[in-house]
Amino acid sequence: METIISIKPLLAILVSLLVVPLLVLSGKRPNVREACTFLAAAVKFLIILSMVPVILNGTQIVYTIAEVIPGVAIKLRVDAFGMLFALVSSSLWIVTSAYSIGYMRGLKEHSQTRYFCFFALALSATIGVAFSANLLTLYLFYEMLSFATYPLVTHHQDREARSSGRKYLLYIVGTSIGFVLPAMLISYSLAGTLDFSSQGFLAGTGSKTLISILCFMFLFGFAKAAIMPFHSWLPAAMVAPTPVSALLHAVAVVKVGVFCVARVLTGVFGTDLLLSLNLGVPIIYIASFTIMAGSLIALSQDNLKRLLAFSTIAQLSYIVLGIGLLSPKGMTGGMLHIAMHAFGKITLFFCAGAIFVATGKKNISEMIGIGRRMPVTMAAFFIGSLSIIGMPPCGGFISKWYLVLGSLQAHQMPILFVLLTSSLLNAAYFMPFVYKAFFCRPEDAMFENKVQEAPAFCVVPLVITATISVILLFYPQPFLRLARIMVQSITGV
Amino acid sequence: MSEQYPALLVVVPLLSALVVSIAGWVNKRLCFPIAVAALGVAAWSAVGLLLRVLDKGVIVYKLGGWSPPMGIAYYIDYLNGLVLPVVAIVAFINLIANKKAVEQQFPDKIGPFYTLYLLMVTGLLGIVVTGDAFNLYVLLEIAALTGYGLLAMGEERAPLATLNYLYMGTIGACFYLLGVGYLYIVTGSLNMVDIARLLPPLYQSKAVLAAFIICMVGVWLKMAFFPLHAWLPNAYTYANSAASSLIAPLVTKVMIYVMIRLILTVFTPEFVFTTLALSNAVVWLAVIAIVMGAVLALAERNLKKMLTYIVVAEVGYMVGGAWLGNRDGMTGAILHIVNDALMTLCVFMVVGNIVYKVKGYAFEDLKGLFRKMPFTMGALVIGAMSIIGVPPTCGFFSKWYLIVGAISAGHYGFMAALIFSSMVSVVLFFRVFEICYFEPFADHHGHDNHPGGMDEAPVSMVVPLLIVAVILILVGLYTGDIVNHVIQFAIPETMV
Amino acid sequence: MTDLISMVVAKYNFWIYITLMMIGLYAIIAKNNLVKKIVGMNIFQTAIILFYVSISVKKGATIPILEHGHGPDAHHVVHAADYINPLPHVLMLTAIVVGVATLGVALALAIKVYDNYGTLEEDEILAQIREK
Amino acid sequence: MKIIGLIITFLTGALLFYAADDFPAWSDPASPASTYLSPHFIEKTMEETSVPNIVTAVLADYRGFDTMFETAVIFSAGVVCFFLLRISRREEEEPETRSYRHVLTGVTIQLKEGHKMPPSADFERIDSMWTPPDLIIKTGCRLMIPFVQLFALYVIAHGHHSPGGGFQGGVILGASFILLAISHDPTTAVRRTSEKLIGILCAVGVLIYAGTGALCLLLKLNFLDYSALAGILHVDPITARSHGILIVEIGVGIAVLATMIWIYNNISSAGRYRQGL
Repeated sequence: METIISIKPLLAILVSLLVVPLLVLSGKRPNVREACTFLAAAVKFLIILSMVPVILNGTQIVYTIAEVIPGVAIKLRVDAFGMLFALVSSSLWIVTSAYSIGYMRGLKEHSQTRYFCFFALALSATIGVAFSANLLTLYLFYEMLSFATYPLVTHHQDREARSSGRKYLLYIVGTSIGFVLPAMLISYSLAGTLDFSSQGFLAGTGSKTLISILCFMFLFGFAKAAIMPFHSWLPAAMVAPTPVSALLHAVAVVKVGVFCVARVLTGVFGTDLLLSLNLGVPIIYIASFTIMAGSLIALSQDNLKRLLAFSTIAQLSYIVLGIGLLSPKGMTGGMLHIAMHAFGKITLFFCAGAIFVATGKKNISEMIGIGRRMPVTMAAFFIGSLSIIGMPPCGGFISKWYLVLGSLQAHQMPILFVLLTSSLLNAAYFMPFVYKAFFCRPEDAMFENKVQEAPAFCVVPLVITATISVILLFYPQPFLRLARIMVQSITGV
Repeated sequence: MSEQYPALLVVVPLLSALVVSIAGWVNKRLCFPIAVAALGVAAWSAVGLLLRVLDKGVIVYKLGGWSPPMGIAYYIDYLNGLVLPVVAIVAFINLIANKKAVEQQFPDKIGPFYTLYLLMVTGLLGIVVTGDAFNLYVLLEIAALTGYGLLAMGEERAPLATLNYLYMGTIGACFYLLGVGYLYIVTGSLNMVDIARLLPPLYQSKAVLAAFIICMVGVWLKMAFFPLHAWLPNAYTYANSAASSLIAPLVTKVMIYVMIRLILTVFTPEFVFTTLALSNAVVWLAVIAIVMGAVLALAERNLKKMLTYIVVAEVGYMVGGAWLGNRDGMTGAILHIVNDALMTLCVFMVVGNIVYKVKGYAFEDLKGLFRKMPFTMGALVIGAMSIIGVPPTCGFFSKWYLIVGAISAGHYGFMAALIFSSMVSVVLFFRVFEICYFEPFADHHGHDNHPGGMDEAPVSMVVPLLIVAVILILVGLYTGDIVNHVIQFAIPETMV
Repeated sequence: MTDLISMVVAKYNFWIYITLMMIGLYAIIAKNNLVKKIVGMNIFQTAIILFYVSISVKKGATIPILEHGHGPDAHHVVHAADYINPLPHVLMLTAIVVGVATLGVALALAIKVYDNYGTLEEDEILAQIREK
Repeated sequence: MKIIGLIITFLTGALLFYAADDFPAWSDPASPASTYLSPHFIEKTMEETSVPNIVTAVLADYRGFDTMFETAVIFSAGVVCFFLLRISRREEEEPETRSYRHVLTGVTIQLKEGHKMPPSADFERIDSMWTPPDLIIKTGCRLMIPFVQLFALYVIAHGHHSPGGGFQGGVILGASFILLAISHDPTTAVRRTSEKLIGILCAVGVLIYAGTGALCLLLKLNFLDYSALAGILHVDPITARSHGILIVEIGVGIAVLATMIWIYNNISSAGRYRQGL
């Protein structure tokens, strides 16, 4: 594998870190502040974009920040998988920044400066995770993300926010310190290194039992992946302002969780080791259980954001499932699903936020007939939900297709059934809402028959993401190619 | 002049203490600049010494020109070469940061305060630099006596708490003295290196065993190692903030240094870990110390007292790490001396700032502090992250070595205790953050309804604090260098 | 039995100091009155001083001050066996001073405690603290 | 607590008894302590330092560094006592009644409710606790004090040749002032030796010691290497050591003297410096 040394990945991380002082200084002038955020988001995206061609050539970019422990450095490495994830989250940050302006100003939220600062910090951490070259760096940015998002989750500073914040920390920090940290240190003691490599570094170092225990410590330790039973922080975190839920709890934070799981399974254990110990099977069954349970619980939700949260829990496990299948197609599907689900789910959250800004409503039962009042928003919602269900003409179809192929390749027939059922369940919780939004009887409609959308800053972003969702079906590059390069480097196929 | 650094290091603070004492009677305004200059020189010499050690290896300085074991000698090797700058810099930063607090609390006694402060630093530096077992006792008593004086000036309960500390501290120091006497009676020498040379044939002697146990118990008393910790929380809590933020970071850490020095240099690891079968028991004691420290901290509704229990738990970290008996554990313990000194300084300085502004440190006094004192609280967050052990703050890396040491020693109880204490620290600090952040609660969200703007401590207090916070991260990032260039050589090669 | 007796006799200095030290230690831990604790502390320190000084004794030797140090008879050969070991004396001079200094500080603290609570009995002070 | 105390005490005792088994017998000339370092001190002191009192030589020269800190210990004890106890006039509450004494006749008068007496040479202000000192004790002590002080100076000066030295002499000297304070009253003693003077003397004493050491350092030898003083004192390096010891002993004497008085004043009057204790 060719590597080149470049400071670009560090710059990509630092951009949003360095903008924080600017945001604080310009706190009194919101327009300047928002301009800074935009600028940072754009610069970050451009830096990441400039690395794409190199990565597509199959090269990797590395940069060592500091050698902190013999054999373990704080080190960045950009490979295809990391690039895929970084591309998704940095591009969505631009969109979300615009949406944040519309949402936060629309609701006249307090402490907006703090909000934008921690948002920028969270994005730094996310890109850091994507570009981590070893477990220590990964852990560093993972924890940074946990703590940077705490003020965002508890933005409202009321009692509800406090209890949600407690739950958030309990699950996320508790598992990372309780499981990941010891697992990481045991791995270090076993192997003497923590650098991710395409075939892992744990092979042949410990007993079968120890490796299996480590595997599950990592799997559950990254609680941001919301694998049951460590999922309940995610619905609780929905007290946050909607842009936070949209970018962080549909894209950045939760995807960091599954990204870490995927990274550890492929880069620390390696597919061969997992296959030889037959660890893929329990992983896919745990994931399947989470998919089914999450979808079922989502069915019974009335609060739109909670519904989306449970849907997210289920969808995240698709990714874990894809990796756990350990077959080339399945892994491609899992990685692709990071991108596909991101664009779909963020659209849905944007819609939920736009509805809240425009009408102040949070519950589905109060939104009958909303399609007539906010047709653009609800159309986008429809597209987003199609993407989540995995139906054409949306990107979600491709990733699900690969997952199906992957489960066939891995000879896991029961998984086919899981995928099919869950798609039906997805349809079951989205479609009635969309149907009622547009096609309810006029006397049931709760809104006047007059188009009144949320502010343009809210609507434009969600139209953009919905459009991208559709485009991704027809043009899934570069995500598909990135995923393929990564899978090829892991499995050689 | 650079070959005189070892003398300057100790003598300059001592001389300046005397000058400050005189200046206190003549012109009070002179005290602070003299103290700053003196500690500046001390810090400079300490750093200079470290660089010289890195360059040329162990430095021996013969006081009075008498070569050891006849006279007293200073040995500066990689171990104390690392600890010295930490002590000097912590004392220096804390001195500058607390100028206003001292003026606020002791307007009439500025002279004596700085005199005691400088003498205390002299004592601590001397303990670290000396290579003579008895000289260490004298310096121990200087540091202790001045410490009692500084700690007793505080709230109403401070004198009683300090008196209890004095009883325990005196027993501890006397035990150490007794242990030195036992070593003297069997070897005839007081020089640490010389004792180490004479001891090997005597490893089976009961007197050496007793000397070791007595010395250890004495040192443990002084460092508040569980279950001998009872004096510490009250003594540190009720003291004035300038004193507690000097003493809390340094005294326990310096005593840990003494313990490690005794293990590594005087009694040698072969004796401690091979001849004696005590290490497992001590590590379990450390486990209890960590767990009890964490649990007792949970029970407190008072920021400063909570932090003192964290100090007790941290002592458990270092004792446990040192007694694991392997290289990683010892590395972790030595590294944690540095890191813990810095992070304890950080959090206690935060308390100092809070006390300066709010005049209290109970949990209910902390409401709304994130808004009022954002910089101070920012530093608290970084300090807390370090205590919890979040990378890239330095606390993470020493914890890393400690846990790796525990794993390679097969002592999973110690590993579990460290992780448990990390988790409890999360709870401890986020409980504080919640109060500072949420209360007074917003009634309904959506509007800016928080009254009161910023009311930050003076710049002279905040800037040093922020410097410490940045140092916490920098030390974390340079852990690799510290371990590779310094600590690695501080541990004898015989230890694996 | 005779072994034991001869051992006791041969090392009686240690038995005395250990006993004294135990008395002091017990007083520090168990006594209720703060000044009694201080007294215990002093007994404890004195025991150690006794221990050190007893190390220095040598049979048939005198105090370590050279006779005829200066003057006409000055240049005679000094035999180490004639004088007792000076080093413990030096050390204990230091320890005595430290003991005095500690005593002073302890008494000062006791005075402050008495100013605050009006008593030196530890249980009464603790009762007062608990009432608050 | 009593039982815990007993257990701890007996455990410690048992350990020490156990260890004593391996000790050399009492007054054994062949014990390591007597054969390792002490012969060097005994046999070489005269050649190396020219001081016949070996204890003094070891104290102030071989282990002079210990002794410097020992002086610093006593100095810090003085500062601590002052720091903890001294109550400045400002902080002290004004008593309800003020007492004055006619210097010549000894008649005392009291003024109530904050009335003051105009400053005059005939009357001096006294504390309410003032009691007239006993004549016999007063006179007896007055006779004794000069001799005590003279002896103290002898002890300091003759430390090279006989038991004695800075500490012992300083303590005796300090005791003479304490005797004055006891036999008269603290104010009388403080009038002779003002608090400021004592405070400065304390520091100066230690400063003489540490300064001598630092002077050696400035003269390009190690700290406290008195042979560096040979050039200044115009003697050979060995005699310079002997002289250096004398200088530091004087410093010690001053420091101990002043600190004894300082500690006594603060502790006996609980920092108020009142009369009649």
